[in-house]
Amino acid sequence: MDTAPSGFAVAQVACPVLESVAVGQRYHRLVVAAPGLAARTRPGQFCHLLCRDAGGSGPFLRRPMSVWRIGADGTLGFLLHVKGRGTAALARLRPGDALDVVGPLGVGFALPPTARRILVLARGVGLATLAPLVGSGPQVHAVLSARAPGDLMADEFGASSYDAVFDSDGSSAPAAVEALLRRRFETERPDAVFTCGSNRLFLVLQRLAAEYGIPGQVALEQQMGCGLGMCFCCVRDIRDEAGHISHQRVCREGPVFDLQQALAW
Amino acid sequence: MDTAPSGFAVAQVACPVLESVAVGQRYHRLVVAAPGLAARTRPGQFCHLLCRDAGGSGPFLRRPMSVWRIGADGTLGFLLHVKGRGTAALARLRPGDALDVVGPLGVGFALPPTARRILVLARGVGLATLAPLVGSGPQVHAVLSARAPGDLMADEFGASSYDAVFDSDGSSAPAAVEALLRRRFETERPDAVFTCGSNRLFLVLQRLAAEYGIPGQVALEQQMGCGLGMCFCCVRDIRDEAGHISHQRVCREGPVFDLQQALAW
Amino acid sequence: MVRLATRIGRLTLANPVMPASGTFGPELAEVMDLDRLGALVTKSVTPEARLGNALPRLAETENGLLNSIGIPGKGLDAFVAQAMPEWRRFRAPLVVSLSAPSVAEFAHAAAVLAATPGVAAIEANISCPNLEEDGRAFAMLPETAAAAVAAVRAACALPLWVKLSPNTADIAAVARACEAAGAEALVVANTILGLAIDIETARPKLGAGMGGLSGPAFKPIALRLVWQCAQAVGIPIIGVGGISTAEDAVEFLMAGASAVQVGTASFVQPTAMLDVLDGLVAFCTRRGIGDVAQLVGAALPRERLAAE
Amino acid sequence: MVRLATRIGRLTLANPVMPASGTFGPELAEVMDLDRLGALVTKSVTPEARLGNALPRLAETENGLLNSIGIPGKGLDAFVAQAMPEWRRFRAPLVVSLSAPSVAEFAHAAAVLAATPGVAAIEANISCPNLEEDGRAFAMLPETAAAAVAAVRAACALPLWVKLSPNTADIAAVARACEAAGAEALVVANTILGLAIDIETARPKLGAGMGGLSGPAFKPIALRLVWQCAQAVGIPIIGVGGISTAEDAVEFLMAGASAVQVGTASFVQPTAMLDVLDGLVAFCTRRGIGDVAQLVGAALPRERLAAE
Ligand SMILES: Cc1cc2nc3c(=O)[nH]c(=O)nc-3n(C[C@H](O)[C@H](O)[C@H](O)COP(=O)(O)OP(=O)(O)OC[C@H]3O[C@@H](n4cnc5c(N)ncnc54)[C@H](O)[C@@H]3O)c2cc1C
Ligand SMILES: Cc1cc2nc3c(=O)[nH]c(=O)nc-3n(C[C@H](O)[C@H](O)[C@H](O)COP(=O)(O)OP(=O)(O)OC[C@H]3O[C@@H](n4cnc5c(N)ncnc54)[C@H](O)[C@@H]3O)c2cc1C
Ligand SMILES: Cc1cc2nc3c(=O)[nH]c(=O)nc-3n(C[C@H](O)[C@H](O)[C@H](O)COP(=O)(O)O)c2cc1C
Ligand SMILES: Cc1cc2nc3c(=O)[nH]c(=O)nc-3n(C[C@H](O)[C@H](O)[C@H](O)COP(=O)(O)O)c2cc1C
Ligand code: FES
Ligand code: FES
Repeated sequence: MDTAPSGFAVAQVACPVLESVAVGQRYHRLVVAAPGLAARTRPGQFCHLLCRDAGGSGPFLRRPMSVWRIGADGTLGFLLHVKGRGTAALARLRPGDALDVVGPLGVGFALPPTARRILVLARGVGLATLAPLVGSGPQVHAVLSARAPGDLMADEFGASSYDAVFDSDGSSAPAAVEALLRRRFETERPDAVFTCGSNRLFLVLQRLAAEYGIPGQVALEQQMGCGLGMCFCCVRDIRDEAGHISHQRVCREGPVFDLQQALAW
Repeated sequence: MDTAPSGFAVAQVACPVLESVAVGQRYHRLVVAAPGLAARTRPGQFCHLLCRDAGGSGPFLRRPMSVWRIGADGTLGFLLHVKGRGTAALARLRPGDALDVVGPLGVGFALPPTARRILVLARGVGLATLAPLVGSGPQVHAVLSARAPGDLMADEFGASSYDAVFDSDGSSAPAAVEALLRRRFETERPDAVFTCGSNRLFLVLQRLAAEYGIPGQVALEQQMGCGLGMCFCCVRDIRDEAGHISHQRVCREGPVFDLQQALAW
Repeated sequence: MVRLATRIGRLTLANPVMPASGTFGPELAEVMDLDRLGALVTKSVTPEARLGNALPRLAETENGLLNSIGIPGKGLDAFVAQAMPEWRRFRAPLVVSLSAPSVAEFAHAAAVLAATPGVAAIEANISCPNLEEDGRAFAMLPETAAAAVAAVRAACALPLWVKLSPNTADIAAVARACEAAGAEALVVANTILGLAIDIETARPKLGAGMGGLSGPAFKPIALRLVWQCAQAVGIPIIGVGGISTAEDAVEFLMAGASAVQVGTASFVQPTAMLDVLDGLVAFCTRRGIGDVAQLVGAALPRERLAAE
Repeated sequence: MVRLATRIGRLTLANPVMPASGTFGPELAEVMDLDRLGALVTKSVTPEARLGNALPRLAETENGLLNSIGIPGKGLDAFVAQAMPEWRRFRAPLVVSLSAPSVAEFAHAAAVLAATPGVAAIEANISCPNLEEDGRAFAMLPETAAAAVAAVRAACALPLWVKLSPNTADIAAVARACEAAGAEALVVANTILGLAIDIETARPKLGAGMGGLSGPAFKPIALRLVWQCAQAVGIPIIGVGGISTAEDAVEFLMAGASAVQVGTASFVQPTAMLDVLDGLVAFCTRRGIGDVAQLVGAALPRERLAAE
């Protein structure tokens, strides 16, 4: 456990697993004890996880995972979509096993200091990245998009005020979400908007936020090697204020970028 | 479990581990359920074991291991010196885990049909290879050599009649063992002799058996790749009747060789 | 039903899965049905009897294996007299891997094999040291590779496969030279040179010092070599290097191999070749692929495919 | 007390452990104390700004990593103006890895670095494509390697290390050519070309197609290259390829390397370099070795040692 202050901003810590539970059909919840890390982690940051089960099996590289819960009790939570070899190894961890965590990493969300009301638009497990905004100060309204009601994970998100949209009934189609967002922007205009998890929804939100003049941010994903800014594997196209497009590292300049500066992926 | 007859002399079988117990400081006992294999295995044969613990960790290649127990109840036993990465992985197996076994392999002991009394000379875990001779027909007298009394494993060997010699009191020195063997050859001359586990004791026995005209065999060890005779990694120098020395495969022509034909290693 | 028959030059194999030379023998018939294989490939045969290299001959690395066996064997005449009768028990075409220390000996040995009933093809293992060139492997340079291949070609009319080495700067050039010299197929590739040291004794782990790396660790390199050769020549390629699952085999087919050989994997899973074959059928079935040949070269750059 | 100081040509390093180019940056100072390293090695700098290769740029293999990053960067002038001030914060000697598409550009860039305060040595990364030679890497042939090295040597007086490529037929010949052309040390080796294919899409897993293999899977090959170079040249060798533990580093030292670089391992264990360093001290202590230099070349064939 990382109780000793190391003097370094980023630590590699073997964290005892406290909870490891399947969520629905495709997701998994991991909670570990990591007091030092938890104290330093800000919403939107991520950790780089060594995906080795108790027997040491797992892929070669680490996997980036947003911090989904930053517990006041010194715990860190991750919510994962069990997708490939790495996340499958994570899902095999059991309470008492150790999870090797490097973090906290990247640049988290920046709430405008005056923001009293924010809107978050999350697709699927993208809500894990946005969840720490709940309780960070402003009042949060969420629009949660999922394949079907069984995949929603509204409890995992934790906001009391949300709209849910689904592929199964067509309500998650970009046009439908646009209509929904317009209604909210007209009636309860947020001071800032945040999104994660869907390129299509990002594009809708980017356009509407520009139209309404609402500042916003998006959390991007990209395959990572080092997670520390050294390998240039994780770049995305980002447009600066002058309109110049350059590669920015998701692990270092991101994962959170200005909503208008990020490009579709 | 390999209950179905495959039609092939050698099978690869995932065998449930029944027993996995440390023996003293450096040894380990593994018993697995393998009815088909057990029925086909002869004393002196070996199996090629995939050394992966329950989490899948272990070295790349299999490891050869003599069959130490051939249970009438369809079990196979292995007795191992926990030495390196492979044997350490085997020692981590727990009852209920599966052990992937390829066998039975190699040429086992050939007892002269008229043998009524045999002598076996074993050093250390070499007794595992010789143990199935106990109960194979003739009366067995053993000379067991070990570092110290705590390493002897006389129970694991199972013969009621034995002499024990130790490094700790000097009784295992070649000259002392030679004297002991001479006494037995004079008083209770065996019809055949067998040895495994020590080059020095092999040389003593080879010389004495030649002198007394007693036939014998030695079980050799050598690093293995395939265990099946295909890779020529496991060769040892063997002299044929005509005195011509050639490489023979321990996995195929052996592991048991004629005592006089084998060369020191 | 998935069509598995595979053409390698003049030979049609029942399926594209076969053993890699030196990792296979008739002994495997004790574990599985060898008649299910697309071909059988012998351990390399040399003109003269050889003892092989100093022991130890194998060392494990991370997910790989170093070997310096050194082609021990009783020599060509003993092979023809003693081993061939045993090989003739099996149904699949027999490919004899041939290795020799000089161009002339390659030619002579090829002529002997041409006169031996039951040999379906020669696989010229030109990764061995060329004693006329300071012990460098024939396969290291296009010229020396071509010389060995041309000699075998001239000496016999059997289907001729040539096994290339990764220990070269430009595999495509070697591949083209072999094609031009008469190779009907390329086997890509032999092991790549590696080393492991026992730090307690400060000696190489292999008796011979360096050895050839094979197994999963080697796979990305072998796959790249196949991909480069497939873009360089028109003759079929047989992919080999680290294949232990059907997925591995599909990668090699997609990289341009028409068939695959399985080597080291058989040491760990004796039935690996059948697992690969069964898995290949399952993959094609799942993906609605009716003929395994459809996979061949599927991942090659489009330009190449368009040009064909 | 174990003596760790290591001479590499004109430079004396506090210890023999440093990062491998392209797998390291000042960012690592957030995780560990960079002043404990024997040297710092920058990502390769190119004369011109470059975007780098198509994504994805990494693919995992069995115990290895394929990369096709493509040396993205802002170019030499920006490096001198923006990156150098940041590097000067650290105590260990700074080795700037330099890559260029032609001999002339190698020379020009070397002259610029010679005029830049704070550069302790140049590591010429000659594994990059030579645009004057059809895109083949300089390091593929002795002649082209020597031309690049000689140009850098003539253009600047800085200590000059040269990083070799495994993608050559005869590393010893390349090593000798570089030594003759003025290299003061050889860094052995860069990644070896590999490929991985996504069998669901039938496309290479890397955006650029092929990539360089690094990590534990590559270790036996890199170790062999070091061993071959150590027997070919008299200048010091810096071993790199798959080192992730102190035991790995000891193998490289025993194979003839005077120092080691750690690359991919830092992705998995950010403090890998310090773990290697601490482990090296522990190994020497346990074995009663007072100077890490005693390990260097300990496993080389005796003839070689006797001749020295
Ligand atoms: C900053 C950041 C935060 C993330 N947070 C979460 C989260 O909270 N919950 C969650 O479920 N997932 C999250 N992801 C995605 C998660 O990293 C991938 O799903 C995971 O790496 C897949 O690994 P795998 O081995 O299971 O899958 P595989 O598909 O086998 O992975 C193969 C390779 O692709 C990479 N990869 C695959 N999908 C992604 C992806 N979406 N993003 C980046 N790399 C990918 C893997 O890292 C690996 O290198 C996040 C990604 C980033 C970059
Ligand atoms: C036919 C045969 C029967 C055997 N029966 C037994 C037995 O009943 N009980 C027992 O404890 N041991 C037995 N051994 C020895 C056993 O195979 C080795 O101790 C074991 O392979 C060590 O593996 P490791 O990974 O633990 O050790 P490591 O030392 O890490 O192994 C490194 C390499 O050396 C090989 N190796 C190391 N020691 C030996 C050895 N003595 N013989 C052959 N290869 C070796 C390993 O297989 C491996 O390839 C037998 C060996 C043979 C050939
Ligand atoms: C133990 C061993 C012996 C080998 N002997 C030969 C040989 O005699 N002739 C040959 O052409 N290749 C030989 N090879 C190379 C293999 O045929 C094959 O090219 C290589 O091992 C890569 O395939 P793999 O990774 O599937 O093993 C040998 C390989 C091993 C591991
Ligand atoms: C992501 C990545 C980027 C690299 N970039 C460079 C580079 O810019 N210049 C260079 O000389 N080598 C580069 N290399 C090669 C490494 O420096 C090193 O030679 C190689 O990775 C083998 O060492 P390793 O197995 O310890 O990683 C790179 C390697 C990786 C994995
Ligand atoms: S993951 Fe290495 S730079 Fe971002
Ligand atoms: S272990 Fe392969 S021939 Fe004996």
